[in-house]
Amino acid sequence: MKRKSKLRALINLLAPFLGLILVLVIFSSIPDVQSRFLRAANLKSVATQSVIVALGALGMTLIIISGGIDLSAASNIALSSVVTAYAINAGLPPLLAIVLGMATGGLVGFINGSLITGLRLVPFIITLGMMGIARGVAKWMAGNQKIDAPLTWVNELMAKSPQPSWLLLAPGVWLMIFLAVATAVLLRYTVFGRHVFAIGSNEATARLCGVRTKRAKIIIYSLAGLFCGLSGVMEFSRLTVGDPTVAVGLELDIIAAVVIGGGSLSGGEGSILGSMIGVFIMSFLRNGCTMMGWPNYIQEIIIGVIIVAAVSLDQIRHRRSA
Amino acid sequence: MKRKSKLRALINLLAPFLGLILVLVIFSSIPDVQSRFLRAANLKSVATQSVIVALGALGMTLIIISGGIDLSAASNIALSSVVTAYAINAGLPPLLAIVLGMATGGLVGFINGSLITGLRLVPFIITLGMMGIARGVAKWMAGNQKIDAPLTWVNELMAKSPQPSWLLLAPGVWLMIFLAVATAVLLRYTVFGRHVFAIGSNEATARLCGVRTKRAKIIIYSLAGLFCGLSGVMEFSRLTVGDPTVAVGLELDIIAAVVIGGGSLSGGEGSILGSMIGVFIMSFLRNGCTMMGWPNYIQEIIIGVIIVAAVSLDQIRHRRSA
Amino acid sequence: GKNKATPPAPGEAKVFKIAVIPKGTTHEFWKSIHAGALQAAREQGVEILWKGPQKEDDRAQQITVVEDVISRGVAGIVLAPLDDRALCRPVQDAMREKIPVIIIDSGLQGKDYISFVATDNYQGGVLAAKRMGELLQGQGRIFLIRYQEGSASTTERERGFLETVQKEFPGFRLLVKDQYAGSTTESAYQLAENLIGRFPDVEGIFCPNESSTFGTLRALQESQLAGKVKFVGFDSSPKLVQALRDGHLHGLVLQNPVKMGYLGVTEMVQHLRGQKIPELVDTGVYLATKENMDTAEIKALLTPDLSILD
Amino acid sequence: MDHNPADTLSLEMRRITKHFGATFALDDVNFRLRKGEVHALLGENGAGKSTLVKIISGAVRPDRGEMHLDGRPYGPTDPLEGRRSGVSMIYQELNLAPHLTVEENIMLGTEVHKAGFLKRRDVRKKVRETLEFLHHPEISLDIPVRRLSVGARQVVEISRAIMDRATILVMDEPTSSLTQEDTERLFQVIRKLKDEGVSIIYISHFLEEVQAVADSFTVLRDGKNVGSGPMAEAGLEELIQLMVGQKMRDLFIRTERRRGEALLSLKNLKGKNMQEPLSLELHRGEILGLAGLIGAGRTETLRTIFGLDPLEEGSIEVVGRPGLKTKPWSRIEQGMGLLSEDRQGEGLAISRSIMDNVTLSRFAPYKRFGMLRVKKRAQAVAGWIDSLKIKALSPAQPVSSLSGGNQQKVALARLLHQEADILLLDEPTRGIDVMSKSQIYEWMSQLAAKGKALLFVSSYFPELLGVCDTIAVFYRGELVAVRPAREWGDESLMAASTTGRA
Ligand SMILES: Nc1ncnc2c1ncn2[C@@H]1O[C@H](COP(=O)(O)OP(=O)(O)OP(=O)(O)O)[C@@H](O)[C@H]1O
Ligand SMILES: Nc1ncnc2c1ncn2[C@@H]1O[C@H](COP(=O)(O)OP(=O)(O)OP(=O)(O)O)[C@@H](O)[C@H]1O
Ligand SMILES: [Mg+2]
Ligand SMILES: [Mg+2]
Repeated sequence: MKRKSKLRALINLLAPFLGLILVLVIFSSIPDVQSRFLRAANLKSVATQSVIVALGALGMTLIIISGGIDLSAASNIALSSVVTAYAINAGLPPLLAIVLGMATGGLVGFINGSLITGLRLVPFIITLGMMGIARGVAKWMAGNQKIDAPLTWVNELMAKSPQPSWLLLAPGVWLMIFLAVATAVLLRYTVFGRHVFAIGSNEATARLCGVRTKRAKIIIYSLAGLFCGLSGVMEFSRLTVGDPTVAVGLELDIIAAVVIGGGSLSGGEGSILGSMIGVFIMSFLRNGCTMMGWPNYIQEIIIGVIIVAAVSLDQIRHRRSA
Repeated sequence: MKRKSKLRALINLLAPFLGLILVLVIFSSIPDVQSRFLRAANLKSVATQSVIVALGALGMTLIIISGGIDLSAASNIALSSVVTAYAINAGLPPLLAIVLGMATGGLVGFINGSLITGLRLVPFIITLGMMGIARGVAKWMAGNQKIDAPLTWVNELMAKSPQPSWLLLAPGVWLMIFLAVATAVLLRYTVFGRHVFAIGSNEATARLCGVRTKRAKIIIYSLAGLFCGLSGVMEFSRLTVGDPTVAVGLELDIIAAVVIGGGSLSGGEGSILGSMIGVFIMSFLRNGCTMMGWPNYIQEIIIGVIIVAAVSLDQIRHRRSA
Repeated sequence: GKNKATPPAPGEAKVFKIAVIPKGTTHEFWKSIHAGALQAAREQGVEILWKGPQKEDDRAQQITVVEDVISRGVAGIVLAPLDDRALCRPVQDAMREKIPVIIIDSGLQGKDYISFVATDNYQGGVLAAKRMGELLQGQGRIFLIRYQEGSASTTERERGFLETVQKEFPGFRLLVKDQYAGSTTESAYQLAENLIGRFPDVEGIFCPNESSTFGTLRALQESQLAGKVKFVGFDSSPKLVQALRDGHLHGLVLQNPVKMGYLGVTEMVQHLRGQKIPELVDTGVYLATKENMDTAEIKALLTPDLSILD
Repeated sequence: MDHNPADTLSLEMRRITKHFGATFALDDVNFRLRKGEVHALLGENGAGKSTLVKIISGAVRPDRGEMHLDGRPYGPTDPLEGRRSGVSMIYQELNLAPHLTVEENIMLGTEVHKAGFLKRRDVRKKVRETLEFLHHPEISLDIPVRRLSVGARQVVEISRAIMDRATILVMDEPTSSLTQEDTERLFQVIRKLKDEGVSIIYISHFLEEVQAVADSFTVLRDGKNVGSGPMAEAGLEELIQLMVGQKMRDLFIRTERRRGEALLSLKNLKGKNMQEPLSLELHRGEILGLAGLIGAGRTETLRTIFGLDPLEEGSIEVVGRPGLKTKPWSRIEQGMGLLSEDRQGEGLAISRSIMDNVTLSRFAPYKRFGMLRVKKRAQAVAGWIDSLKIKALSPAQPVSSLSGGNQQKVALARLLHQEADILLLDEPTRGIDVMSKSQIYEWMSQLAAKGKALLFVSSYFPELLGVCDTIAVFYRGELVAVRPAREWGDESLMAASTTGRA
């Protein structure tokens, strides 16, 4: 009896990871890449590659749980990376440049939130508009080019082999982990987090129960904007240039990660753990396919199939447990 | 009294066009392009440019009203255009090639619908998967290249100056108009149309009232797939080659057109007229901005701003009348 | 990665695996590079791993591909960098892992690679400008339709074109020089259509790559202006060759992608076998016109033999 | 006014006006609430009761008029302000976040926290105590509210309101899904709160309830205050006269009918959510009532019959009409129809028009060559609006803009329009005013006389006793007794449904 329940506890613990495990198992069992796929060096590089989408997904999770959507996330990342590069290029101290980059992201998010609550338009429209605006401003600032900024310690944030080597992972990865935990705590253990769920589940109810829905939404979008800003900083750190055309279409990857991780576009559902798993499912899929050297079209097909499979698996489990 | 009510009737009639009128007025009043913007030749070319998105938007309107979403629309267009080119290249009669292209689109839609109802997964995930799969298959079929097909009458479908010149507009434009009217009638004056709205408004209610929701959804996605297929044929007609990389990201334009036109992503709301207006708002915006010779980044910013403005305007009107 | 520490001695039976990383995989240009690389691989008895970023022209994803290829372990990397700066670090990483890198097509800052095999893109733009000057006798209203923001090789071509026009042909009036066609044929088509609607009296157009050239060509054909407007494009595809023959295109600046791919791999193998290789190879730019298109040299560039890929 | 001048006013509303488009929901209404009283707000469906109380809570802002709370001017701009000022409210359309758990819903907006971090331990204890106090300890704190039955949801909503420690507690039809037993409990709570000095506004269409619990009343008719006074002095007749402007007729009108052959036969039926298998027969010309407490399993039985829940064992036979599948569409083809107890969640597509909702389950009369005859449909629906006295501007009005009772009437109209032979009615009179109720009973009776079969679930025993031919009692998921209605009485029904012994 006891052993059985322990086993069940283990299964329950692993359950959300099912899709991810599926992907890992597939690639670890292909003889061709087996030996290299699960190596520390590869895991490190997948982790680093995931930081940008993961940071975006943290904010997007908040937004999607609250019943919204942010199409401007990718443009915001590009804009923030350009601002950071611009600032460093202008000779500002790197730390200030980072702050400016994040602030830009936060500002875009704040504007999103204010317009959504102020004009009472659906988030889809506002952030669609902002998607063009932020991208346009980024290109403008950068003069339609990329900005080559001198190398500083900012570029070390996403170095696969971090400088003090005891760090093991790039500082950006640690930051991502820290922020993921912090956001998860925010969502689960604070009043604000609970309000985010309530707004997404039934906004009218939240309002009638005295939740300040407008304020909460502005905070949600601003927070998400800050995350995008940080993601932009990381993008700059990785690219070493400020590129206004970077991350085109990345908003879909970010949203997909959240949805794969159980977020519902109609609000009220989602989790940080899930979204992070979603991010890593996609990263490992791409990584594995590249390692296999499969042509891109095969890769696209396989990723499509596995996304559906992974989420189906998760769904079946959910239905079982319900 | 009477005159007043006539005026009001006129206003009511024009009301849905407010956003579009705003865009037209803006560009027609800029001295620089004024004279050319509203010319027949320009209107013709805007109409032709809009066909591809418009056809996609017809199907997307059905899907969005029913509470779904189709991220695979653009990939489906690319795949269908490749299939058409492939068939013509293989020496099949053009008509058969068109049928094959449309059938491909319909098949993709059918698979979408069947998986959504069969696996009971959210449309976002299924069509996200299908987005990759269809794109991958298109590239595969085309061998990672454009397929050069010999010129046939299919390429006349999207000719800006159509062959029997009394046609005035390209046959594709007429087809678009005809299908838009047909779909609007389908939505408004048939039982199926009422079911689409009911499913989107409250699926549980629809089921309770004897609507065969699964079957209806499969039909909806298949129809939308057929529209994408036709859109792919038009894309081929326009480009004269089958290009597997065409229309990347177009799904967002299509969805945006529907949402700008009043479609609600949570289902139950939307109209064909609205979606078509959404399509033309975007086309005229792009057309006008290019004519002005503004740099692209300014265009992006302005388009973003006007999308928000146009929809706000519409929203205010709605709130007034409510 | 300690396994590939020293290059094996020449003549050793070991089969190298060499990664060739293009900027994208779905254009004729990259297929030609692929064909050249494959040709070289056959001749040299090595294997190649052909892998581009999943999204065409996405530099962040190209970095990812380089990193993944390093993780996988290969003997060498032949890379067409999407960015002369952003790809520096992954290339450094590769060199640190003792994986040599050869850069093809577009430049890379720094000196962390062993050789650079490319077209002089600026020169390509110059060639186009000169052709335009010749076609219009240095007088007239022209468009420069740009490709995409931030694309280095096309920016160079645009710069070459622009500077030559300004320096040598003061009689030209540039009606448009800041409009970007975007990455797809369709977007180029729409842009060109709208521009022609605005300036129907245009006399000459230059486009800096295949997709923008083809999109613009379609717009010209649709507006019944093909052949009337002097049109110079860049790179080749069957439809463009046809247009050249029909007189719809008046010049096509060509690179030699097959050679680029071929040399990239050949040099890599030579390096791995311990031979010395040149640091810089210019594969040349050529101008194809209706008149010279049937000469053997130009014909081979216009319609490269890709049968090896099948 | 003839009230005791010594009583202090808790809330005073003066000349309140509110209109929605062309509808005047409230027209120059005055309303006074004294401290520590239970004040009943009465009126027909659509009279403006909910609108009035929503103005008090801050959910709706009046066009005109002023309010004083404890003598101070009061004009909440949002519900938060109302709640902060001590006004707490149970909304008619249950006001819960479906994804949140019971505990989270109850504490929503008043979370106890330290520096923003939730402090859950003490809170959980208090929440559990409140549920126990309402005699519903079985409701788990940790399941999402969407998994609860409608009755249980109402209990959750009541818990939230009484935990609030408000000075004014507004209850908009709190008992519409409650059983007599639970209603009694609620009255105990109300009396206790009253003793603590809380003023309570109580809206209900159950006039006996109102007479039992309220101290005074106000009647609204068509958005106007048509009378107020102490409850003790008002008779039932008088209240109804005020509400509808005419004399009350008999509540239960029975039409002569004869029980015919069996039409629906359930053998050892057990659905996915049901606990015990059951067998039952429903005859032509019969109204079969199902009585029981919250969660007794009546709703699940209906859902299983109709194919909304999967059938696990046993059989469902519609005599003479074999069905293709156990799916709702197939049941409808067999001549069955269901009215859901959850009108917002399942019964109605509330964003669609009245017209769409009414005709959704039967389009046949309006089809010609595959096209809908729009005019004919609108006319037909206008007819239904008239005969059910639905307060609406036009058939094209969205259902979401109707008052709760009128929404329920739309749901009912849909089922009547469907012309089903077997009607499965789950709490069909929820939120419907007295006059309309009697009209509905009359219809049910007529339908039965025409040879249709009705399965009537209700938690309101008088209507079961007044309308049904046979009554079956459920107790904890089990069918415990089926007897002709005349063999049941109020007490025996209550005893059977609370103890399971009959
Ligand atoms: N949001 C709205 N939009 C339009 N009309 C509305 C809206 N809310 C209420 N109404 C109208 O106002 C009137 C009063 O509605 P209210 O909900 O106050 O009635 P009620 O007395 O509570 O009725 P019931 O007993 O049915 O609950 C109704 O005619 C209703 O249609
Ligand atoms: N979807 C559901 N998931 C889980 N439990 C449910 C669900 N629906 C109802 N229940 C539970 O099943 C039990 C039976 O509920 P049911 O709705 O059949 O009772 P009922 O007799 O109709 O009472 P009432 O509707 O008045 O609450 C209840 O305890 C309820 O909480
Ligand atoms: Mg009400
Ligand atoms: Mg029930």
